[in-house]
Amino acid sequence: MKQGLFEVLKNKRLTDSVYEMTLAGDTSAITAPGQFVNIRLDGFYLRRPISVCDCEEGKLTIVYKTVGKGTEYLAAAKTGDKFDVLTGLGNGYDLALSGSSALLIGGGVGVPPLYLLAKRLISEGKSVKVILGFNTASEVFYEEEFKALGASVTVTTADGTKGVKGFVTAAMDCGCSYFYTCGPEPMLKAVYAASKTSGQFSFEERMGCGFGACMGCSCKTVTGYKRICKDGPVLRKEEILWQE
Amino acid sequence: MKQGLFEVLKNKRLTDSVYEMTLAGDTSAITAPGQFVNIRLDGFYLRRPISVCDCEEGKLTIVYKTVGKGTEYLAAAKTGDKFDVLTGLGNGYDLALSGSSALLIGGGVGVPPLYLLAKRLISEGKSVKVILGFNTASEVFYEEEFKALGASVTVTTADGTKGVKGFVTAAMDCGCSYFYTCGPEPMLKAVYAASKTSGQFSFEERMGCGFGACMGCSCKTVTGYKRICKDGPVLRKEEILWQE
Amino acid sequence: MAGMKVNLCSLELDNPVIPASGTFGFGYEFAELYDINILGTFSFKGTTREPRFGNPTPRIAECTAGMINSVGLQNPGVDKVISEELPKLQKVFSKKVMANVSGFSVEDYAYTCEKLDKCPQVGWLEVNVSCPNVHGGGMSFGTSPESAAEVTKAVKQITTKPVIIKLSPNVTDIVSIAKACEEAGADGISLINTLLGMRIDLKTKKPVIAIVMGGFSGPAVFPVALRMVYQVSSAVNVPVIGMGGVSSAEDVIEMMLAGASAVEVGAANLVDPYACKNIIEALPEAMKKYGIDNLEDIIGGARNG
Amino acid sequence: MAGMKVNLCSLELDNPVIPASGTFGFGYEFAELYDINILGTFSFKGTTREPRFGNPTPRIAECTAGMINSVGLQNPGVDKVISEELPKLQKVFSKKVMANVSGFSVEDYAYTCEKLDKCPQVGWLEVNVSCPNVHGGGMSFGTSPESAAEVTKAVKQITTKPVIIKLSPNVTDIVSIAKACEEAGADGISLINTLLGMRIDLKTKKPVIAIVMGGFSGPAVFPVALRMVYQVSSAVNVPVIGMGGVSSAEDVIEMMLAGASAVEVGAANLVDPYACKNIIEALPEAMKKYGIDNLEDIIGGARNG
Ligand SMILES: Cc1cc2nc3c(=O)[nH]c(=O)nc-3n(C[C@H](O)[C@H](O)[C@H](O)COP(=O)(O)OP(=O)(O)OC[C@H]3O[C@@H](n4cnc5c(N)ncnc54)[C@H](O)[C@@H]3O)c2cc1C
Ligand SMILES: Cc1cc2nc3c(=O)[nH]c(=O)nc-3n(C[C@H](O)[C@H](O)[C@H](O)COP(=O)(O)OP(=O)(O)OC[C@H]3O[C@@H](n4cnc5c(N)ncnc54)[C@H](O)[C@@H]3O)c2cc1C
Ligand SMILES: Cc1cc2nc3c(=O)[nH]c(=O)nc-3n(C[C@H](O)[C@H](O)[C@H](O)COP(=O)(O)O)c2cc1C
Ligand SMILES: Cc1cc2nc3c(=O)[nH]c(=O)nc-3n(C[C@H](O)[C@H](O)[C@H](O)COP(=O)(O)O)c2cc1C
Ligand code: FES
Ligand code: FES
Repeated sequence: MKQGLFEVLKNKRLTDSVYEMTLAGDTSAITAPGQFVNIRLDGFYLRRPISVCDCEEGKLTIVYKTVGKGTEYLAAAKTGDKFDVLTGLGNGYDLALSGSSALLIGGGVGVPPLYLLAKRLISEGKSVKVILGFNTASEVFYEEEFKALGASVTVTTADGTKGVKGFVTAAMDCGCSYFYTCGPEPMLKAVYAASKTSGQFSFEERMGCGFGACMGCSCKTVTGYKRICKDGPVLRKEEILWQE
Repeated sequence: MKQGLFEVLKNKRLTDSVYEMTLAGDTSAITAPGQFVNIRLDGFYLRRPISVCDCEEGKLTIVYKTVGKGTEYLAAAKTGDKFDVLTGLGNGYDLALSGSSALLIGGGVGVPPLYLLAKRLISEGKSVKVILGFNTASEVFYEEEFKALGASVTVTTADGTKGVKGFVTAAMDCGCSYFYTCGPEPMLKAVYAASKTSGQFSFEERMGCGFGACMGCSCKTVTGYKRICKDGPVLRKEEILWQE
Repeated sequence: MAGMKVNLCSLELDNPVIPASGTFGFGYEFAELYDINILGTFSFKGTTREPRFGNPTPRIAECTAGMINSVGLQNPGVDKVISEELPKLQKVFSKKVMANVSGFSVEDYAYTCEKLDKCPQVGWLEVNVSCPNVHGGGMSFGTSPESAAEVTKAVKQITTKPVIIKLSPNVTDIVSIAKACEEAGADGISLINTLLGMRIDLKTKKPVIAIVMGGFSGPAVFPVALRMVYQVSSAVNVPVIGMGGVSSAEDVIEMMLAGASAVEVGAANLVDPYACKNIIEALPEAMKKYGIDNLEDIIGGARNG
Repeated sequence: MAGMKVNLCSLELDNPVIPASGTFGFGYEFAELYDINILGTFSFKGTTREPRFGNPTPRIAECTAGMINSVGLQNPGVDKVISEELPKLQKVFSKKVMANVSGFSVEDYAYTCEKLDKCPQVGWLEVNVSCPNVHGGGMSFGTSPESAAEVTKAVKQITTKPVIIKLSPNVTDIVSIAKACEEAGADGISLINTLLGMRIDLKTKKPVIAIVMGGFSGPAVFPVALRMVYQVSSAVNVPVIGMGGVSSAEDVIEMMLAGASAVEVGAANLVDPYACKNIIEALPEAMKKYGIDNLEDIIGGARNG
């Protein structure tokens, strides 16, 4: 983990409520796709956790949806604005387990962390298939970006306005050796139920600190209690214990 | 009283810790010298009351000293910054009672409201003498500004580094028909004791609202309870009841 | 604004927004700025049997997201309130007003309420039991179920108007106090009054407030207020008026979801004299955003299920 | 930093800054960021007899200038704390640590404290009496002078280490509880624990926190905490540790002027992992600004005169 000041290079609207922000700063603590950053916003007490979507030396990209006052504040940021950001949070996805062909399944703003994951897997010479699930055509983002990496992309929309009609599970049968997923909890549960291979899931939880100090984000797993922020957000399929 | 958005035109340092800020906005509610404005600052719960130092249509000048976090925040304001300001607060000085020659006695940041007062009295053809009291030479401000209005100015400094050595009372014997004063409470008490004519005093008190709603700033006077923010800040000599 | 109407002890309010006692004077300062008839109603400055100057100044201290006041119930006394303030108010406010009453003995409360009961302008009596009981060792009436109930009973005996008991949050068990008031006949419960707080001036190294401590309110206290509104409204059958840090239409909705039938706005009026007007005007949009057709439908909504 | 040393129950601290229990884990997360030996000491995560997972999530809600947590004392249990956490801690922290202990019966407290008493790393026992008493109807031990005193006595019997009782602010009369603890042998009083608070999510219309209510802390509670520190330190002769919203060197000074001999920093660590380091580094400058040579000299300074 590192604390650093990041400067907004770009804050671009991708869809009605989804924005892509590029930030300049020290990214040396970011070691794996699926990790997240925790952003301090003026006037808000708690930081906002957002997944790393892309990252290179000195440059970080996040993609976020406006769902409340904090993300609305982020959306109003302009080039040159500065944010206090904690980087290198969470375990991230383990690429070593992927085998030769990985299926990446993202729903809504669960899509962003899969971008850096796809990039890394492809750079390791692995074949990557991506399912991007949205409610409707106007909400789709990053389809072209994934294609540009060399991934094979399937878009699903719940209302059928684009790509395959239905949920991500409608497109999951692809013969991959392993999967990685991120998205809303109902989607994760459906993927869990539909999956035939092993895989990794990224979870969300309301966080106090985001770096393992407060026990605000704990969950029970097969291998004991885990903090989503530090021992997660990524859990292996075999570890997961669904609640209630 | 009016609420309005004011834009900073200028924020100039006058001495080590005293600043002059010019603001553009609707000044129509400001009716008398000695009134004050109440400024909302981002991140501070209560507004900050500051006297009107000068005022013309659409333009307001305040002079303030940095004594805490709020005034430090003000000092950091830049041209173009905007503040939510309540204007037209307080009764202000009553010019009608001045007679032909008025003595204006200001101490430290009690000086600013006397500037607009001097301007108005002079424009009414009255003779104006001004005593400006400070601790030391480096703290003196607005001497030239008062002279430019046509007032006769005496500066006093406690340490004698400029003008008359001593407190404002050392220079009070001037044969004027009436006086107006503003400054720290010990100075006001000294002026009260030394004064031979009638006059008006401007008081400070910690304020909740600044416009008469909360009773946070009440004081006892000969004529009953008064709210410094609404029935004051200016009290006539005859009304004053010193506490403890 | 049909969807904003709420019922408060059998009287209908056009909307649930009520300026809180002590932060709205007798309404005139605000009537200069906007037509205060847009308010649900308002609770006037805490009134006592005798005139009171209140505490020495400084009476105000700033806090993070709030303020402390130690005004100490400055008011002209019930007789002048009736003979001077209410007639003046009549000219700018045509709705029923909420009379906020304080006292230092049970007799004080009954005396003051009996006089205000006779004023046709008064719609509700809001009885503030946060004051020290001078005959009961100085602890506030609101800190024990027994003394709170005693005040309630005394006031209920002399009035036919709805009696709303306003509780202090500085207690271990707010629910038992609210229930005692309900059993004693209270028609409603108002909460919270201010939390006891303090600040020290680092420059003088002395308390900012002349009498050392004072009442802390503003957005900082909202989570405590919301919790107490939730607890009390879950435990009593009379309406609860929620307050404590309310500053936006969203806060009003949150208070109502917690169980408030109406919502008072205090300190916010002091830092923004248009606060209540802005909240009322923002409510329809906020209701739409959160899919609310009628505010009355959401009262206590966070409880179900 | 000679001027920053303070004495806490006969043990000297290099400075009065102590990360508060539950916000600093067992120190490792922070030791990765800075040398935690710069701290006065720290209070480790509330430890109980048995391991505890704590409450279901969500356990965190944001508030204006603060947060609510309902972690529910998640900890590996006293045996694992001793066998695993303390040895690990030894590697990064060479000072005495403050052991924060919770329990659900008097026996729990005594059992856990007895075990921790034997650890040479432990300098003080900070006994958190905010937990519900499962044998006493579920009200927290900290809500009555009797039950708080009972816990104090039981713990004092089995330890020679200084026993600091940590009080809940959710009470009518904090002073009587603190005095009862002092009479029962407490060597110090820590306050405040969190205020009971609540938030509701307007989108789901349900409480944010899974168990509905939780502990509210952060800058918003500072004036309440300061008031209680002032009241309690004026009434007892043992040292008081002040906490609640402390986030800056100025806050530390204000707490000490109110009567705190040392100051804990809680939620601030979560939003800024360097909070305590920054506070300690800012103290000399702040002391200079306010003309303070020795922090010990200002303890309770707001009281005199
Ligand atoms: C590990 C992790 C990675 C995330 N990555 C992304 C991402 O890449 N893109 C994206 O759009 N969103 C992401 N989220 C969700 C994002 O954190 C929330 O949408 C955001 O915090 C909402 O803030 P707000 O102020 O707009 O909403 P509000 O509802 O006003 O926030 C109130 C409080 O609730 C918290 N909160 C609200 N929703 C969530 C949530 N879903 N998860 C955790 N805390 C929440 C906020 O952080 C804040 O403390 C991620 C969450 C986690 C835990
Ligand atoms: C009617 C009136 C006119 C004033 N005119 C001027 C002026 O022209 N120039 C000038 O420099 N100062 C003036 N002051 C004083 C000015 O309001 C304070 O210096 C300022 O509020 C300090 O704010 P702060 O945040 O820097 O200090 P802090 O000490 O951090 O402020 C904390 C709180 O105390 C209040 N406070 C602190 N000092 C005073 C004070 N002396 N009077 C009232 N409230 C105070 C603040 O408003 C705030 O609520 C005037 C005060 C009043 C009441
Ligand atoms: C300056 C001031 C004066 C107050 N006077 C009274 C009063 O006379 N009677 C009363 O019942 N409550 C009084 N209160 C308490 C408020 O009515 C309200 O209960 C409390 O401030 C919480 O609301 P808020 O957080 O919105 O301010 C006063 C509050 C303030 C800030
Ligand atoms: C996430 C969290 C967990 C806490 N856990 C404990 C605990 O285990 N034991 C305890 O005595 N206090 C616990 N507390 C209370 C703090 O130690 C402290 O008393 C309180 O938060 C007030 O300080 P603050 O406003 O600086 O946070 C916890 C607080 C937080 C925020
Ligand atoms: S959010 Fe604090 S431990 Fe995970
Ligand atoms: S400050 Fe509110 S009445 Fe004067």
